[in-house]
Amino acid sequence: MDTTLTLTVNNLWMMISTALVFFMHLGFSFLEIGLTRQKNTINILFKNFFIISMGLVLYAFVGFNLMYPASFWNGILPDYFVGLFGLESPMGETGLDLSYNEGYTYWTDFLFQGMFAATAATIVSGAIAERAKLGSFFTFSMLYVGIVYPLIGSWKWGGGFLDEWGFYDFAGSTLVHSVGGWAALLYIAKLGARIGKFSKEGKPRAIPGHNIPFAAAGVLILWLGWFGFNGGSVLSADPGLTSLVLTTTSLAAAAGGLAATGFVHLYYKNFDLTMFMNGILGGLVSITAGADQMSVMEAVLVGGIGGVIVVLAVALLDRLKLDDPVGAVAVHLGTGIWGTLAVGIFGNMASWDQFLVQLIGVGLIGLMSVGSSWIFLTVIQKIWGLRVDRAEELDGLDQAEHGGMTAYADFRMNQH
Amino acid sequence: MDTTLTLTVNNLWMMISTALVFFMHLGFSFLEIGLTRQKNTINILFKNFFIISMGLVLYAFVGFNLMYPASFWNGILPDYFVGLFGLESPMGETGLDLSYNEGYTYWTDFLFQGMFAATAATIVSGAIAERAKLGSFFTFSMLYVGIVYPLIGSWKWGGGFLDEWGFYDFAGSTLVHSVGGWAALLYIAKLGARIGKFSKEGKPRAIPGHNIPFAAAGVLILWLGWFGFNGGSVLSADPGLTSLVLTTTSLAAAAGGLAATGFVHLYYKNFDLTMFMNGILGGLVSITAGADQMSVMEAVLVGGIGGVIVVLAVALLDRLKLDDPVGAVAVHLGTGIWGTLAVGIFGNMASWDQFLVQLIGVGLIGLMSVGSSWIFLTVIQKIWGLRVDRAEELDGLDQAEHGGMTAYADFRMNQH
Amino acid sequence: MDTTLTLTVNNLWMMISTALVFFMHLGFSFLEIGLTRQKNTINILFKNFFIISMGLVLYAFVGFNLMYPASFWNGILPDYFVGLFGLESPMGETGLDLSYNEGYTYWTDFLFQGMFAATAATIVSGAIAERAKLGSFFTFSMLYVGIVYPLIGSWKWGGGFLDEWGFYDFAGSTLVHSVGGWAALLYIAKLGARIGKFSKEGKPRAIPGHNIPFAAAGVLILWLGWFGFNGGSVLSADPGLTSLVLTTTSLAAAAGGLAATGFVHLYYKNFDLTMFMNGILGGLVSITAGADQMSVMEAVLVGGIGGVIVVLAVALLDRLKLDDPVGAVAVHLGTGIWGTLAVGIFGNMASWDQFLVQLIGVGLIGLMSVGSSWIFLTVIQKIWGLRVDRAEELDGLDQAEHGGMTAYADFRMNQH
Amino acid sequence: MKKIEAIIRKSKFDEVRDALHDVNVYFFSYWDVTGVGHEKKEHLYRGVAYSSSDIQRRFLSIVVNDDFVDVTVNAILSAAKTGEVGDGKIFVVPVEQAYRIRTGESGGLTLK
Amino acid sequence: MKKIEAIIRKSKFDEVRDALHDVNVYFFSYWDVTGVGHEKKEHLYRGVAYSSSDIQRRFLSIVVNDDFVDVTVNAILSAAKTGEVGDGKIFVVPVEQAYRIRTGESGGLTLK
Amino acid sequence: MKKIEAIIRKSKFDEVRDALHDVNVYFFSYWDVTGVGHEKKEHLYRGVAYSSSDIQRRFLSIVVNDDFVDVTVNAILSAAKTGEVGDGKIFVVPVEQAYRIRTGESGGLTLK
Ligand SMILES: Nc1ncnc2c1ncn2[C@@H]1O[C@H](COP(=O)(O)OP(=O)(O)O)[C@@H](O)[C@H]1O
Ligand SMILES: Nc1ncnc2c1ncn2[C@@H]1O[C@H](COP(=O)(O)OP(=O)(O)O)[C@@H](O)[C@H]1O
Ligand SMILES: Nc1ncnc2c1ncn2[C@@H]1O[C@H](COP(=O)(O)OP(=O)(O)O)[C@@H](O)[C@H]1O
Repeated sequence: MDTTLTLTVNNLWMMISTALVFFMHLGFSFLEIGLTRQKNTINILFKNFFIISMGLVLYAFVGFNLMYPASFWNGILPDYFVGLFGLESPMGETGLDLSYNEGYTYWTDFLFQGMFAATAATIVSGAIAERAKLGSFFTFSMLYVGIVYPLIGSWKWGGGFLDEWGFYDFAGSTLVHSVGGWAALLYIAKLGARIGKFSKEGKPRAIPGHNIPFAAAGVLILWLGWFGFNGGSVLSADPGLTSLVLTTTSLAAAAGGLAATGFVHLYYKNFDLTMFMNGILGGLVSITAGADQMSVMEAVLVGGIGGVIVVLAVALLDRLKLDDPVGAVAVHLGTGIWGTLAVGIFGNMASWDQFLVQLIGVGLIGLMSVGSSWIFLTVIQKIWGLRVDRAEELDGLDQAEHGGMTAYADFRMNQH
Repeated sequence: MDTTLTLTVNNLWMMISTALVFFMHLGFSFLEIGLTRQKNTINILFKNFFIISMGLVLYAFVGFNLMYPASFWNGILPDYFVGLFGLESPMGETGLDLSYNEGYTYWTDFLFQGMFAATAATIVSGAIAERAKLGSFFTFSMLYVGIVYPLIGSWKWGGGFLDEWGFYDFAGSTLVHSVGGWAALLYIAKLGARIGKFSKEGKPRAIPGHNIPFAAAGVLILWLGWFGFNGGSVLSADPGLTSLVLTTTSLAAAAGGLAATGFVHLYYKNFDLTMFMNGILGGLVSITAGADQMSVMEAVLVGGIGGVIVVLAVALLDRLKLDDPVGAVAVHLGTGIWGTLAVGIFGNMASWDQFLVQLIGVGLIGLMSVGSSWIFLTVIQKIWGLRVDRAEELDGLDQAEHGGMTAYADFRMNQH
Repeated sequence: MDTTLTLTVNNLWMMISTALVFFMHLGFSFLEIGLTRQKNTINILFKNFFIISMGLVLYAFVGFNLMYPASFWNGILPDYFVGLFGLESPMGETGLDLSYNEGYTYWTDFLFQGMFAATAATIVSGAIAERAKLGSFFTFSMLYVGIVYPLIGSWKWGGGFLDEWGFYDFAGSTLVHSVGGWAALLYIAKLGARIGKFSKEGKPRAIPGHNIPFAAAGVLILWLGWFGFNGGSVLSADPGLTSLVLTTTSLAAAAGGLAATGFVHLYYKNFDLTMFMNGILGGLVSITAGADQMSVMEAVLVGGIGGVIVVLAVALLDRLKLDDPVGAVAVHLGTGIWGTLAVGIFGNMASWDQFLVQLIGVGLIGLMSVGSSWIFLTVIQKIWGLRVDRAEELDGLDQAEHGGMTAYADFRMNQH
Repeated sequence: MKKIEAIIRKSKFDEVRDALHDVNVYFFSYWDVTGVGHEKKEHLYRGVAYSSSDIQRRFLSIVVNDDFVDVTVNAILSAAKTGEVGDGKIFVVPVEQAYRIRTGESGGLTLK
Repeated sequence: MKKIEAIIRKSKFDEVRDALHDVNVYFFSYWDVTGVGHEKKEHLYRGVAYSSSDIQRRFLSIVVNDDFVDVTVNAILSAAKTGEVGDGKIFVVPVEQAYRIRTGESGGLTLK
Repeated sequence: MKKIEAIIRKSKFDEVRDALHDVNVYFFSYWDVTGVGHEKKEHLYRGVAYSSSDIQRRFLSIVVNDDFVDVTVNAILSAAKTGEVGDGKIFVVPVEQAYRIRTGESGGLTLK
């Protein structure tokens, strides 16, 4: 094979995947503003813009080297963690000979991984919407994306101990989605529910999202983005593997949506679009850990079960009085765990041993995520507090933190 | 040439095209909700989500093998139709050697075709918006996408009798768009017009769409999607052919929009954005049958004529008291037929003989589409009815079928 | 290397880039309608649809050959300008052998360049929104895109005198963005500010945009589009160069947004989303001239400075009583100039000589843009006038020019 | 002069307007309000069911001369009725004076 | 009968509604208005700072029998109060007649 | 006390507000309504032309003391006038009582 051309083609696919993963940030933005109230729209968009921007810069100067270290110190902490930070530029003589493996160049690698890193923080952002202090969240997410995410990533994708043990997580059901999901869970537990989310008797109340078309567009954009998220995680343009991955991904998404809808329909005799949407996302997250290991039928099963899990998880959170406006915990944590375990149950790798390794991986990463989140959040809460004032929350965060900018200046709104 | 690399590159282009065709579903969704009333928004989105999800799953288990059969039984019915259904997985020993021709892998083929299949049903969905019963439509579209679409597809793309006769339909002006358009036409004829669409004297009245920016975004997204729809239909990354196809496609779209606008301007002294939008779509559908056969000038002509046809077709439907809120019949059927015939008039294949074959193809496929639609709809109407109650229609379908979920909870709306 | 395959791969990347640049038109549309008032939404969308459509057709029949002439007459006017117009079709015997260099085919070249051309006109369209006469603007933009843009382009990209002098503008900070920006500046100077933009005492007043989520989506879509705008300007899929360019582009965007936000925060103690958005765009335009010449650190610097420049430029325009609703002049002209000069200050080409050449290029192109705009606008103003009536402006342009079509028929609006 | 304030179902608006036309009432203003009353509507959002007595209604404000009050009220009463809970209310409020801005004239003539 | 028009802060609406329920006022209509008054709000948009006295408020229209006026007014007065400038106003307007569309009946009974 | 209800063109709102300021009327509430009247507007949508007498207007509700009625009405009359059909109407309605929620006080003083 022609190695230059091979590199070119593989790199091309990786760049396209990078672009698609970048585009997921529009998907997340649309989903999050769509499922919340208009009075917090500017605030949510600002968070998303900050995360993608700061996430990339941070990953350039800290995260990337932390996650893909030259070697490990005692097998857990990458030695860069105790060494040098910063993006090295392995430029050749011409300053532009940047390729460093057969699959893609150094730059492609950085950018692809950087887009992933920002994703983890965005997951948190959705769950805490409509009441979290902006500055505190920024501090948290910089610590989390700057340190915890790459550290955990290094355990597996960086060649650390989980990788050696045989833990498998193809594109990050656990390494990206659960890592974000755990932080989201802890954050909303510490924050408390939005005013009005639970009645005095503790019964959950609906706070309908203000723009369902945006939310729906967000879901379709995320689905598209997953073509890159999973497709790019093949790390080459290998025709068989990439196309299998796209097929399992899409079928899992479809199955997740249908299963969630069907399940809800059984209970409520009602076609619930928001559950269809969450079901699709659940299907996508579920298949992410094993997208290259499943057959068509298995993908449909894994995705479909994921869809049902999302519905149950949403109900469970309501019962626990945890308030997650966009269902981020249900989707990313709930089915992130499921998808990772599913690698041990379905597909080519299925075996009891594999299942155990998956379980251990899920557990250890969960511990690390929860532990570090707990420490960060506790400290931040002490210093600045996590939550805005009651009056600010009632007024909407756009008023207090964004100079009264309104998302829809010419529209007459209901406020609640 | 390096065959592995060739496969890789071709397959890569096909996967990108697949992603773009998938993205068209966001375009359709935006277009459809934008041109209808807010009280039916959830319902329309739900339909679109269902179609893409169910369409893919169905195509995996039924449609794909039906459309691309190993052989034909009496030349019309593919023998799988009387044989085995279900997606076979030609996995090699490693379970992952999935390539099966030079252009793309088995999985890419399936996914690309699956996205097309869902498109046909989506076309119907737009035309019947705001009054059709959800369950009845689902039943219809499952039958249509599951059986009729692949059956007709097999006649040409599956190597059936139309293919042998020399019928040409590059990317599906007829096989996809007209097939959807015919069903849409029959469906709206059986459904009847929305309450208020025609005055007591039978004069058409305007029911303005509620979110024109969404509709406009939908059109641009569809145009983008057509890069994949037509570009991918080359079935390889052949540089000359693919880039020619993209050029003719874009120029036809531009010409269609300009022609429709100019034509409307002559009559009404008015710049009508919705007609510009429909003109673009008309240009795109028109060029779809012969995108690889036209020169630049011919593409501009074919597209421009398509744009004018759309305007005329919209007026014609109004006169026939057929109510198509989004112009789906005008766009997909009207210019679908035109584009298919245009292959016999303009471009490399133009000839009297070719024109006749095109005409026969259009006619036979029209017969099959209309016939099967008629049967399905008549039966479904008998069993469940096609249309919601008058009160439900006035209230909006979001109220009755979707638990009163509102698309824009925080906005103050006019209802009509 | 396998030449056919090399062509195929390079061409593939160029086609994808073309699609992404096309998609930028949705980004511009969203940005422009989002930052203006609802009563002019249809008008703005119509302008955008017209520009992309007419731009492509015009570029096919005039612009392309003007910009990339076979040779030059006296080194400034391409000889096609005095010779033949129209898109030649270098079809081979088969009618389809269209490749004409190693990087891409004739058609890809045309389409990629055509999408760029339309961009320049769209920049103008944003600045003049909410008060410009539609017909006059169309006339202006046809002249500008048809003649001025390709003529200036020919000086550098067409191999003209600026190219010979060593002027560098990788993807068009000056050739596309400033060329659009200068015209925008002149146009708004001649048009005057919107009614109500400045108080009687001349103090600027806020006219808030009506749909910030659209504007935010526009920015993210533009960022995505820049993957193609800059990435495609490599003119091949060279793995090192393309991935470096994507990296510098994204980091400059991120840095621009963060810098603009930080800078505004210092003054107003406020998180201003619209400035974050403009900062991102400023970062993107800044890096466009030297995206292939910068290291990571330099990209962050160039982008960050660009972000600050945007904020200052917006304030400066307000002081000069120039009214640019979407910040097009600040973004495209302000940072377009900065980015072009930055090639002489940062990166591989940095040198005093280079800086001077850049300065000369910026100056000459500025002169040409301003001069030709001035002539066109003066003549058009004489014949038709540039601005709508006061009553039409107060009513909104959708009423007067688009038959009273409203963008959001079902929503209750505030008008102002 | 009296002001007639009618709160009706949105879906009945077209019929009410036609009925008003039939009795020569061509001028009025209306806007959408939320009505709190007997009627309840069931909703479901992400698995949480809730019922709400906040229903979208249309509010008509019609100023008429005294001799038109009964005919206007009756027109609305019959056109807006479905017989189901939630049909709405009509209130009659005294008005002391009316002006037409275009001409500056005042009194009952301005209502024609 | 009297019509009580109350202009309150949106953020106080839930409390006001609960207070009205507590005094057995279950029926009313409301909509959102812009209030111009003492209160001012600071805004910033693309570097231009401006203050506006246009504040979003909620307008409640409640028709009650005469003996309910005081209790209704007092319920609103206490529930809508924050003590800050901008709490809003209550106006009492005479109403001459009321009709229930569903039944056609008129008079004070229709307000129950 | 009187309530002045003015229905004006939206495009005249800024002028009316300024005119009210000039006569020391600083407090009022407004919202957007649809006006049905003499004026008609032509529309075109996807090839279907239609004319509508439903025009967007702005509704101002201003409660003033009796001695302010004339000056307020006159201010609106002159500022809102274009002379074209569709300039709108002003109605004067009696008000029996007014309360300021912030302080609980009632009577004419609350309108200052
Ligand atoms: N006392 C009132 N004051 C103001 N609006 C009222 C009053 N009573 C009823 N309404 C309005 O009338 C609507 C219909 O009233 P409802 O009690 O639901 O039905 P019905 O009149 O058939 O008993 C309510 O939603 C509300 O908007
Ligand atoms: N005379 C009036 N007529 C109509 N509405 C009024 C009047 N005075 C006040 N309002 C309404 O009450 C709101 C609160 O009034 P404001 O003067 O801001 O506070 P406060 O009542 O505490 O002095 C205003 O925004 C306006 O909507
Ligand atoms: N009797 C009325 N009751 C309520 N609103 C009215 C009445 N008459 C007119 N209006 C309002 O005034 C607006 C202007 O009235 P119109 O008849 O169009 O013009 P003009 O007052 O110049 O004759 C109408 O659109 C409507 O909102």
